[in-house]
Amino acid sequence: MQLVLEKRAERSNTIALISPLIAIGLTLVTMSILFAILGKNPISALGVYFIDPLTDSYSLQEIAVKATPLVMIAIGLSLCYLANAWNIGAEGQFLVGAVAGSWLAVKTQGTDAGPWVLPAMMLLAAIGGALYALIPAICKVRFGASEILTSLMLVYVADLLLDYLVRGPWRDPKGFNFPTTAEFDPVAAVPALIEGGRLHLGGVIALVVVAAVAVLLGKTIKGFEIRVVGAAPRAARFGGFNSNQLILLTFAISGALAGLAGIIEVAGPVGHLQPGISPGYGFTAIIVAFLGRLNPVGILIAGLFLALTFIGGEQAQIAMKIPLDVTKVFQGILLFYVLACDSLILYRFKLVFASPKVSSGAH
Amino acid sequence: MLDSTPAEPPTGAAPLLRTVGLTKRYGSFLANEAIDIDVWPTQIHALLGENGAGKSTLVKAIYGLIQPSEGEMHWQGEKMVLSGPSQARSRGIGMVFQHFSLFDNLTVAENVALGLDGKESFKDMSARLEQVSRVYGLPLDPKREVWQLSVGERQRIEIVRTLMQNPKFLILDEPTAVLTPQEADQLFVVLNRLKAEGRAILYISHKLEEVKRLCDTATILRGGRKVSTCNPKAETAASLARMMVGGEIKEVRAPANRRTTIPRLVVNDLSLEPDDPHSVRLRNISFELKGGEILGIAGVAGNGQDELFAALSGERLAQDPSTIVIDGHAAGHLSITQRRKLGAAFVPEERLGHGTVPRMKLSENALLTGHAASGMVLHGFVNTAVTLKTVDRATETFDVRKAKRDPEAASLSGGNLQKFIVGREILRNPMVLVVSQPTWGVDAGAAAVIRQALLDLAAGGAALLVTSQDLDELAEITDRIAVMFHGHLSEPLPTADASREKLGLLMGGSTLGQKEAAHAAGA
Amino acid sequence: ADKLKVGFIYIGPVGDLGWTYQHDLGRLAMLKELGDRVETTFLENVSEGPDSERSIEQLARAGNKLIFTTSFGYMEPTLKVAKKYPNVHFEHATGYKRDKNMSTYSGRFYEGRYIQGIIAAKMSKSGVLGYIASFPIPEVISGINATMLGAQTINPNIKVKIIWANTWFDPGKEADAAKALIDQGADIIMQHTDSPAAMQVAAERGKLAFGQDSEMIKFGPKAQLTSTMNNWGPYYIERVKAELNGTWKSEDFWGGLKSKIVVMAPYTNMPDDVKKLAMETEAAITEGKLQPFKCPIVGQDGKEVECKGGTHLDDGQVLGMNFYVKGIDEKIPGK
Amino acid sequence: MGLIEAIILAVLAASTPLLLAATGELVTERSGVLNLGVEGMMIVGAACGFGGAWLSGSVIIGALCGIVAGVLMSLIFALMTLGLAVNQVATGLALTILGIGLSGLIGSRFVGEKISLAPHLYIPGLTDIPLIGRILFGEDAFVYLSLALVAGVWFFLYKTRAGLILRAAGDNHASAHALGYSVLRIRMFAVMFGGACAGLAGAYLPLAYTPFFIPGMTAGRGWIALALVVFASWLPGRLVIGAYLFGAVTILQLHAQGWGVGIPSQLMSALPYLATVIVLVLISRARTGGSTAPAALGTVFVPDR
Ligand SMILES: Nc1ncnc2c1ncn2[C@@H]1O[C@H](COP(=O)(O)OP(=O)(O)OP(=O)(O)O)[C@@H](O)[C@H]1O
Ligand SMILES: Nc1ncnc2c1ncn2[C@@H]1O[C@H](COP(=O)(O)OP(=O)(O)OP(=O)(O)O)[C@@H](O)[C@H]1O
Ligand SMILES: [Mg+2]
Ligand SMILES: [Mg+2]
Repeated sequence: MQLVLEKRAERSNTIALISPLIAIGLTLVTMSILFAILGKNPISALGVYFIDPLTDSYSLQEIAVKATPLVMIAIGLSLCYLANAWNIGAEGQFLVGAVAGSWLAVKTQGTDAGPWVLPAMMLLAAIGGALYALIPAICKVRFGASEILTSLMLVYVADLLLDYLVRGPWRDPKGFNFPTTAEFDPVAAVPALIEGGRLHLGGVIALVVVAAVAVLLGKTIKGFEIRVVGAAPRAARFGGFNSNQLILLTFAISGALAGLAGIIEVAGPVGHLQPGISPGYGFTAIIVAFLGRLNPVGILIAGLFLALTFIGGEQAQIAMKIPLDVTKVFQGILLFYVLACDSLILYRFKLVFASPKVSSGAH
Repeated sequence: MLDSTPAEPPTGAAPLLRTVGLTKRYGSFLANEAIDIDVWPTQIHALLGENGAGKSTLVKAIYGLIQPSEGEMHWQGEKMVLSGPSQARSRGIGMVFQHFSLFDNLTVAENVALGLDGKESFKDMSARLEQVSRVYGLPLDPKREVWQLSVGERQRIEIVRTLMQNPKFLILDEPTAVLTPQEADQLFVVLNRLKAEGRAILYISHKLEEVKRLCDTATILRGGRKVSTCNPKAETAASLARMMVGGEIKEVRAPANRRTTIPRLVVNDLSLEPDDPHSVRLRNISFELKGGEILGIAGVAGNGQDELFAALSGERLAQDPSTIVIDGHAAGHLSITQRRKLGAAFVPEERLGHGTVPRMKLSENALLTGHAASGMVLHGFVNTAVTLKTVDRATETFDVRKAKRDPEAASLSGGNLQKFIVGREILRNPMVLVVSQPTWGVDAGAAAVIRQALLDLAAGGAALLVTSQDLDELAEITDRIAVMFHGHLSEPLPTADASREKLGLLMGGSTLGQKEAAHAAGA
Repeated sequence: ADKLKVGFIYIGPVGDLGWTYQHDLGRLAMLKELGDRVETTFLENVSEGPDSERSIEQLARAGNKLIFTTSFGYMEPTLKVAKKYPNVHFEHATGYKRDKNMSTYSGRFYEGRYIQGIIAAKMSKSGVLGYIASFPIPEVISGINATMLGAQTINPNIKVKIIWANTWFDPGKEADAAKALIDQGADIIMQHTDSPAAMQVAAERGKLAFGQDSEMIKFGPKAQLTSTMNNWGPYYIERVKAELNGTWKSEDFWGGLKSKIVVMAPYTNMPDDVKKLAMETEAAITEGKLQPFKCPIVGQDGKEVECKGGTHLDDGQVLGMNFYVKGIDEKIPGK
Repeated sequence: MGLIEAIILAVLAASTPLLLAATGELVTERSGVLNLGVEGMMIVGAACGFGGAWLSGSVIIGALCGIVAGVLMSLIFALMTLGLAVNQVATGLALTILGIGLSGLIGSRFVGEKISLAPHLYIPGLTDIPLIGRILFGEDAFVYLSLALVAGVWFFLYKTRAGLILRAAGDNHASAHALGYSVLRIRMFAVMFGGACAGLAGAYLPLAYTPFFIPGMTAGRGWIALALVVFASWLPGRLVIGAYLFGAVTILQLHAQGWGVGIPSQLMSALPYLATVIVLVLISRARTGGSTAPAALGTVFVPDR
C-alpha cells in the first residue's frame, strides 16, 4: 500500500474552508483517545476544555485577554512567513519591546508626566521590537545568515537583557531588591475596558491590527508584493519587488507588533516589568499563525481558539487533574493535523493498494 | 498509415520493444492514449509531436519512470513490467533526458556513477568512463563539478552515462535542443555508429530536417494519440508538421509598411560580473535597436542569454547608467519598474515562477507587471476592476483559453499561459519589448498568434529584442540576428545573410573571420 | 460538610526535584494530616507573567478558600486577586506585600546556610568553596553571606568562588558550573539552583557538596554533607487548620529551623567532631542563642553595616540584602 | 589533573550531545530535508532514554530507548513532510512543541528517580598516560562514539555509493528521481537517522551527564545543533570543530566567572548565543563564493508515477 499525492490543477476552495474543521475533528478524536489512556472520561474532558470556558463571561474575557498578544504577534509573523522569511524570534522581540517601552515608564515614574506616556511607551516598544527584529533580517539580507537560527538565538539574549535590567539598573528601589520594577504609574498603564475587569485596551488594538493587516494584504500593492516574494521569488524580482527590502519590512513590522504586544502585556495585565513576562507567547504565536493559515481573520479565530485551549487546559487541571503537558501535546497534534489537512488544498491523497509489480496493467 | 508506408522493418523475429495500447492518465487527463509502437534493432526511430503531445510521457513509461495506467510493453517478444528505471537499465534500455538529470554539485564521474547500477568499483568505472568517452569522441574531465560545465558538456555526460550501460535500446529526448549545429553533427556520427553496432534508438526531436537526415522510421503523436507511422526520408518537413498539428499552419505575415525610426534601445559596452558561480559573465555587449526593428539573439542556451535578459530588464542593475539607454534615457541604474515606466516591457523564458506566480490568479499576475504603469494602483491600493479588465482584454485579443474568468496561472496550458503573458505586455503598448523564447513549448497555432503579435508590435514602431533557440523562428520574424557565445554578443547580421552555417559557427564560438580555419579543422 | 478546597500555584513542574517539588511534598503532608477534611488542587508551570493572575483567579473561582501562591513573582497578581475576592484567603511565598486576606510566608534559609558554612570550612582542604548561584536576589545573597560568616568562624581566610548560572534550573549548565568550580580548586560545592546536577558532579569527582531545597543524598551518597531543606508541610498544616477553625488571620510568617520550615538533612560524610559542631550550631540557632547575622557585620567595602536589629541585622535588612560581607572578593552582578 | 586537561574534559562532555544531534541533522539536511524538530526529538529521547535505563538498569538499553524514541518522532516528521508534502519548517516547529509536551507526559513518572551514569572508560596503561590519557581514553563511551559517528558519516557520505545517492537526492531531487532513485525513501532514512541521533543526544543528558530526568532538560541544545550544521557548511569535519568550539565557549564562560572577570553574568550567559549569531554571519559571508548547502534543502518533492 502506498500513499500517493496528486497535484490539483487549481487550489480547492472548498477544502480550504473545511480543512481546519477536519483538523479540529481529528484532533478531538486523538485527544479523546489520549484522555481515555490517561483514565479520564473523554467526553467530560473535552467538555471542560472546549465548552465550559465558553459558558461564562469571565472565561470569555480571559480568552480575549490571552488571545490579544498571541494574535498581535501572529499577525506580524504571518507577514514574514508569507514573504518566506522565517522569523521565529518573536519571543525576543516581545521582550525587547517590553523593555524599550518600560524604559519610559521607569524614567517617568513618580513625575507628573501626562497621558502622553502610554502612547509614547507603545511607540518606543514598537521601535524597539522592530529594531531587534531587524538584526536577524539584516544578517540575512547582507550576509545570508539563516534568519531561523539567528532570530532564535536572539531570544535567549533578550531574555538575559531583561533579566539584567530588572535585577540591576531598573530595580524597584523599594522592592527589597527583588527583580522587578515598581508598579507603573496610572499614566503608564493600559486602561481596562470594563471597570474592574481584565479586558483591556490591547484587545481593541489587536482588532485594529487584524483589520489593518487584512487591508494591507488584500487591497494594497505592498501586501501583494509580500505575497509574491514568498510565493515565487523570481517572479517577484521580475515584478520589480525587492525581496531584501520586503524581508526587512516584514521583519520590522513583525518585530514592531511583537514589541507592541510586549509593552501592552507589561503595562496591562502585569503592571510592571519583571522576568518571565512571557509564557512563550512568541512561540505559541507561531502555532497561531499557521493555524490561522497566515490569514488575518484566520489568525484572529485561531488566536481565540488557542486561548480557549489554554483556559480550558487550566480548568481541566483544576476540575479533572489533567496534567498541563496534555495541553502542549494537544497543541502540537492540532498543528500537525492542520498542516496535514492543508496539504489537501493543493493535492489529492490517494492510496494505491497494489504494488506495480503485481499489476500487469493488461486489459 | 496515412501518407507514406514506413520503411521495411529490419529482419528478425520480434521487435526489440513493442508497446500495446499503452495509456497514461493524469487525473482525468490522458497524456498517452492506447499507443502501439514497435522499435527494431538497427533502427533509429523518431518520435514526433507538438509540445505536450505525450512524447516524454511515453518514453518515461518505457524507461520505467512512470507506471502506465493501462496497456502492455513487450521486450524481445516477452511481456515486460518495470517497477523502476534500474529494471529498465538491467534489460539494456538507456535514456538521455529532455531536462538533464544531472547534479550540479557533484563531479562528472559521480554523476555517471549515479546513472549506473554500481556493480563495479568507482575506480573501474572511472577508467571505463575515460575509455568510452575516448572511443565515441565525447571528451570529459571526470573530476570537474557539473556546475562548471557548458551545456554541451553536460549533454555529453548524459550521453556517455547512457553509453556506459552498453544499452541495446537507447532513448534520446530532444538531445539537440541545446547543441550547436556542429555539435549536433558530431552526435549524429555517434548515433549512426551505435545503430551500426546493432542497437535501437528512439529519437525525439522538434527539428524536422534533422529527423529526415537521421531517422529510418517516425511515429507521430498528437494529443496523446498515435496518428501515424511513416518513413521520414520520404516526407517533407511540411508534411511532417501537418501530421503533427493535424492541419495547415497559418503563415505569419510581416506587415509591409514597416519602417525603422529612432533608436529605442541602445546598449553600450555592457559588462556584468556573474552574481553566482553558476552564471555567465557578460562581456562588452553593444548594439543599437531602432523603433520598428526586431533584433534576434541566437545561441546555445547558457551562453549568457539569461544574464543579458536580467541586465536589460533591470532584474540586475549595471554600474554605469549609460550602458543601457531606453528611449534616450540612461537606464542602466534603473529598476525594472522604472524601466517599465519608460515604456519597456519584458517577457522572460520561464513562464511559471518567473513570468507568473503559478498559484496566483491571472488578475494578480496582470498586476505583477502592470503595477508600474496603467492605473492598476492608486495611492498604494490595488484596483481589482482594472486588473480583471486586463485579463479580459488579453483573453479576447489573444484567444487565451481557460476554464473560468480568472483562474490560477498554473492551471492554464503552456501555450495559453504564454499567450496571456505576451498579451499582458503588448496591451501596455510598450516602445521596447525584450522577449526570451517567445514560443518555447508552445504549439504551432499559438506560436503563430504570438509571432504575428510581435511583428504587429514592431510595425507600430516598437523596438523588439527576441532571444530564441529556434533559428527558424528568428529567420521568420527578425530583421537582424546576433549570436551569443560565452557572454559575448557578435555583430548582428542582416537576417537575409544569416545562413544556418554562419550562425552555427558563431554559436560554436568561432568568429566569422576564422571560418576558413574552422572548416579546415573540421575536415 | 463539604471539604475545604485549598489551591496551590506552582512555578515549575511538580517533578522539578527542587522548589516546586518541596511545596508539593508540603501539600501532600498536609493532605495526609487533614485529608478527610480538605481537597487540594494545583496548577503547575504557571509563569510569573500575565498568566499568573488568571490562574490564581481560576482557583478562587473554582471554590478554593485558601490559596497558596508559591513564588515571588506571584506577589502583585495575588494582591490583585485578593482584592477581588475578599472572602478567599491567600498565602504568598517569599514576598513582602500583604493585605487583609493575604499573608506572606517564607523560610529563613540563611540559617541552614550558616551551618553549611561552618561544615564547609571544616571539611575544605583547599580553603576554596564553590558556589553555584541562580540570580542575585536577596535570598541568594543572604545565603552566600551567611555561608561566609559561618565559614569565617572556622577559617577567616576562607575563599568562595561564585558562578551565576542565571537559571534556577538547567541541569546541564549546573553540572558544568560544578565542574568548573571543582576544576578551579573548590573542593566543596554549594548551590542555590534547583537540580541535583551539582551534587551528582561532586559525587563523581569525589568532592563534597550540600543539597538544596530537598534531600539529595540519593544523588551523592558519598558527597552530601547535608542539605538545607524547605519543609513546608508544618506551615501548610497549621494554616489549613486555622482556615478550618475559622481562625485564619493575615500575617507575615518567616520561619526557620525553629518552626521546622527549614530542616537540615542528616549530617553525613563528615567526621564526628564536625557533625557535633554542626548539630550544636543548629541547636543554638533553633533556640535563638545564635544569630547568623550578628552585629558587627563588615561589608565588602570594609565599612560596618548599620545594625538595625540591635544585636543583629533586622529582618528587613536580610530580606533586602544587597551587599557582600567582607571576605568575598567578587561583586554582586548588576550592582 | 591540570586545569587545562579538566577544561578539555568538561568541553568534550558538554559538546557531545551537540555533536551527536548535529551529525544526525547533517545527514538529514544532506538529503535535502530541513528538520527543525531536533529539540523536540532530543527531549523525548531524554525522557525515554532515562525511562529505559531506569526500568532496565542498563545504560545501553536506555540509549537504545532514546534512539527508538527519536526515530519514532522523526517518522511523524517524515510522514508529514515526505508523505503529505507539508512545509518542513512549520512541521519541524510543531514537532518541537509536541516533543516538549510528550516528554513531560512520559517523564512525569520518572521524576525523582536516579540511575547510575554511563561509566567513564578506564583502559589500564592508556588512560594513565599523562596529559592526554584521560582525554583520549577516559571519558564515557558516548564521547568517543560521537566522534566515531562523525567519522562514519564522513566515510558514508564520501566513500560509499549509498552516501553518493543521498547527496544526489539533496542536490537535485528531480534528477535523482529520473535516474530511478526513490527520493522519498532515501529522505525517510536520512530523517530517521537524524531522529536516531537526536534521540541518542537527548538520552546522553540523563544517561551520561546528570543521572535523572527533568522536564525541559535539553534547554535549547537542539537549536544549537541546528546552528552547528550551518556553521559546519554541511561538512562533517567542521562539525567537530564547531561543536567543540561551542562547548568551549559554554564552559569557559563559567570558568571566567570563577576567575572573577568583572563582566555581568547575564552577558556571560548570553555569550554562547551571541557567538552563534556572529559565527553564522561570518560563515555565511565567507560562503558567498560557492555555496555548500544542499541545493534542494527544505523543498518539497512530490514524485510523478
Ligand atoms: N505529472 C503530470 N501531471 C499531469 N499532467 C502531466 C504530467 N506530466 C505530463 N503531463 C501532461 O501530459 C502531457 C504530455 O506531456 P509530455 O511531457 O509527454 O509532452 P511532450 O510531448 O514530451 O512535450 P514537449 O515537446 O514539450 O517535451 C502534457 O499535456 C503535460 O502537461
Ligand atoms: N501538473 C498538472 N496537473 C493537473 N493538470 C495539468 C497538469 N499539467 C497540465 N495539466 C492540464 O492538462 C492540460 C494540458 O496542459 P499542457 O500544458 O500539457 O497543455 P499543452 O497540450 O502543452 O497545451 P499548449 O500547447 O497550450 O502548451 C491543461 O488544461 C492543464 O490544465
Ligand atoms: Mg505544453
Ligand atoms: Mg517532452
